[in-house]
Amino acid sequence: MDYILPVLVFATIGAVAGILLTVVSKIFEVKTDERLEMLQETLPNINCGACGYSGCGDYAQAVLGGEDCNLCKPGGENVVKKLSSIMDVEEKKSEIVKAFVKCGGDCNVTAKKYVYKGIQSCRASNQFYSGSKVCTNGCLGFGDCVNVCPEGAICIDNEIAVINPIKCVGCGLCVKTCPNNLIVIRPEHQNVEVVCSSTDIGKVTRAICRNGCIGCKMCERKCPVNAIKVENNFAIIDYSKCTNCGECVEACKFGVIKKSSI
Amino acid sequence: MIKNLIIIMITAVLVDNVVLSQFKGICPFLGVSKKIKNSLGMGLAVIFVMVCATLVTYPVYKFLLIPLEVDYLKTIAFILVIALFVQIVEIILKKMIPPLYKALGIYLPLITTNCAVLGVTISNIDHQYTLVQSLVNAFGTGLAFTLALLLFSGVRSKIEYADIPETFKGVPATLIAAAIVSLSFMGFSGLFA
Amino acid sequence: MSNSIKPKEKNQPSYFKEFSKGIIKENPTLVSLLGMCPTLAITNLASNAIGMGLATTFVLVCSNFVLSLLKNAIPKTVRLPCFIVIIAGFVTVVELLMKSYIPSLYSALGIFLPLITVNCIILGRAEAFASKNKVIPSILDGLGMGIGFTLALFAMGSIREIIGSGQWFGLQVLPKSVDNMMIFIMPAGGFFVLGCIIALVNKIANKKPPKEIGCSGCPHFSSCTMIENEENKSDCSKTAKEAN
Amino acid sequence: MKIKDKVLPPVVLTIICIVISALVIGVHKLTYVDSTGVLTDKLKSGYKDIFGKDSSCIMLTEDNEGVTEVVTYNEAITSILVDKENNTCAFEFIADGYQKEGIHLLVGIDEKGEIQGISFIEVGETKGIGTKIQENSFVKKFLNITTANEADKIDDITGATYSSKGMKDAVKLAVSTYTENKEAIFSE
Repeated sequence: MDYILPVLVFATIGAVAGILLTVVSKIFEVKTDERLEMLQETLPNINCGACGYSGCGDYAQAVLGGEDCNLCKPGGENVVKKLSSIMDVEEKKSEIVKAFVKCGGDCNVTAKKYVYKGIQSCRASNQFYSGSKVCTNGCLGFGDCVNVCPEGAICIDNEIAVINPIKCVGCGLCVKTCPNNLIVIRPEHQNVEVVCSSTDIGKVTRAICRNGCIGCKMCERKCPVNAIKVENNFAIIDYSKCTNCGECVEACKFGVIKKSSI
Repeated sequence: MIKNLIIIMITAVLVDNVVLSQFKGICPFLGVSKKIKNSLGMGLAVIFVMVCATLVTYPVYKFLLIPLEVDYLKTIAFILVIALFVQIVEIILKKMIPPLYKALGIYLPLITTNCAVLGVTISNIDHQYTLVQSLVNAFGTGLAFTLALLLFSGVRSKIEYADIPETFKGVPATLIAAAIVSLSFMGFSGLFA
Repeated sequence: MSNSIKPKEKNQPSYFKEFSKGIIKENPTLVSLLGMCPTLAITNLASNAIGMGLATTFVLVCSNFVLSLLKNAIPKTVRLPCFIVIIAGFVTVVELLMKSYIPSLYSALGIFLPLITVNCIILGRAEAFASKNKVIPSILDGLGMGIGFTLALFAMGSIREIIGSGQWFGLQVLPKSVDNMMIFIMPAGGFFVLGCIIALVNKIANKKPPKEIGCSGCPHFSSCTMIENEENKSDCSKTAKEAN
Repeated sequence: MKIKDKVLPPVVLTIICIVISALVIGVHKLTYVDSTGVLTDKLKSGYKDIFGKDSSCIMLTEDNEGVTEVVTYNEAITSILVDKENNTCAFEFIADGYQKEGIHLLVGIDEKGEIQGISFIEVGETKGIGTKIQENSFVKKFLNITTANEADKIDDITGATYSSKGMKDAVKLAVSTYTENKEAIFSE
């Protein structure tokens, strides 16, 4: 029976390997709290940074260390519920936030300075006399935000970025990518917004874009809680005071202030 | 003796490049060579694993398989020993030097299923090399793998901006570039009579 | 297994779908780019290619079968060694059978027969599929993947043999006046043919590579502030594709 | 749970190793046919290709202590086929070309000591390149040479250096072994 010996030799190799592995993994075991893996699984892992940490991994560590569980904006309700159930901490309400674009200058209301044939990206076209549109701080329309959005909630339609409120999870990646900082993250229920951020004086804005805010201060006078003020030629709403009454929407003759439906 | 070792080294690195003419280790080669930093890390990890794998598999073959005349079981014994070795290194690295584990750790499981590592150990046996010669051959092959990987991450980062037809973007372009480089490596085949 | 295949939660999987996905939709060689080493090395002959494909299919089916049986018997610490020993066992069985019954194919495949153990397809399918599903879907998945692999190898093998040596399965196909291009038998030809076939598959499946622009070649490289989030930019566009 | 997860892994791994190695050794036992010292019909037909249809040959063996052993004078030679009547013999080689043990050939030497012909039993070299050594344009160069350095002067086929080198070494070895122990081969 000369083949019993090789089988025995192989059995010993297997045994030695098994014992070695278990012993080594016992000695060199890195103590990881298994809740960490569960936390990491529940988080959406798009590393958007909306929770203020550099990525989902770091946020999971922080939650393990006691951070509260409702900072993950993209995750929304169920992530908050799961996180707090894992950490068995009572669940805090997390307000839903959405992204809004503060520019209304699409291709039928504003003109182009030149035809841009370079690399199709907002940041690149912004280097050449700040974009191909006549309005220098309007939406450049090349879709950097579209590339970055993990949920695919933004699309470019007639050369302006439009955000689909249902798909948007409020992660804030588009805010960082927009070279003209036109996108703002705001709680969902405050849906009155000034759809322009042009710093040119009234006469110039009037000439280049029909949807532009000329800084006529009509809305400032009409607002019951004077939550709206014109600063460097365009109106800005202070959302801590704003009560969503919509007075300013009617006051604005050019329809620059809009109330978006939820 | 030394001349023989140098010949083995040069054949391993240039004449019979493990990736470009022996076709071993292509999967990690295509996967990792996107960035130079990754490919350097992967290359060093592969050299380390290849040399240590030879150190481990050679005695197993010589003192276990030959006396028992079970030469045909060498594949099982080798791959078991290599997988065991890589897993132990990974566990130790994770505990003792976490930063090094973060840089190289993710490649270690990838290396166990790397055809080049098992290929080296088996070709050492086929060429009936002594221990020293097989160590030199393993080191040379690791070097060849790293050379090919570095060469390729450079080529790949340039390919990204060339305007290639839509369907050829990504892996097809890399493969055709590999064809051209492999053509040039064939020039080395006349190095030794 | 360079890219991770997310396990799909399935209700009652239709068995035919398990089988057919391996052939076209998730063809291991042309779509998920696994098992490159044998694809390039063995395909200078169509008969070799089929031999290698069938050998791999046999090993794939058996190892998927055994692994799906033992999937919860193997503890986590010794998971990889057990998988690999089982696969290596089947490969050696194929090697021995081939050595005694088909010696010509055995000597033609040479060192790539034992290298089937480290073939990325087998361990990839074992890790991603067999260890998470029941026995019958695993077997069918193994069979589908194996046949997909064999078809891809056969296509590669025939193209390289016809162009390279003017023959197909040994029969003279191209007229003698057309002198054959030896380069296709050489390693360089292998890379080239595989590149063209994958490009063709991309064209047919017209899957768009994500629209990314590399930064370091761009004229505004110095002044552009996009560089620091270049890392997560590429990940996001990938996840965006998967999200919608 | 503590002891179980400490003991279970090595046990499972050992069982798997035992089962797999037993399976493989069993298959090996079934399929391994010990062809050393057996005059397979392939060798006979190879011999006939070289020396014509009617030649017959036996394998040179000697039995020490009851075990018939193949006489080869050099372990690179697999076996020697001898035809006592018309003093011809052939050396069987399994040479390493590009592939390990890729070339299985017979080198036939006639009564004058010149190489009568070479017949290939099995060639596993890369198709189209390595297999070129079988073309008679290459084999013709080897015919009726008697000494080793004549074989050395034959230049290799371009692109198939490994294969032609393997074959040339086999021929050189055959010629040199023949000249050394010619008498012993045809003696008993």
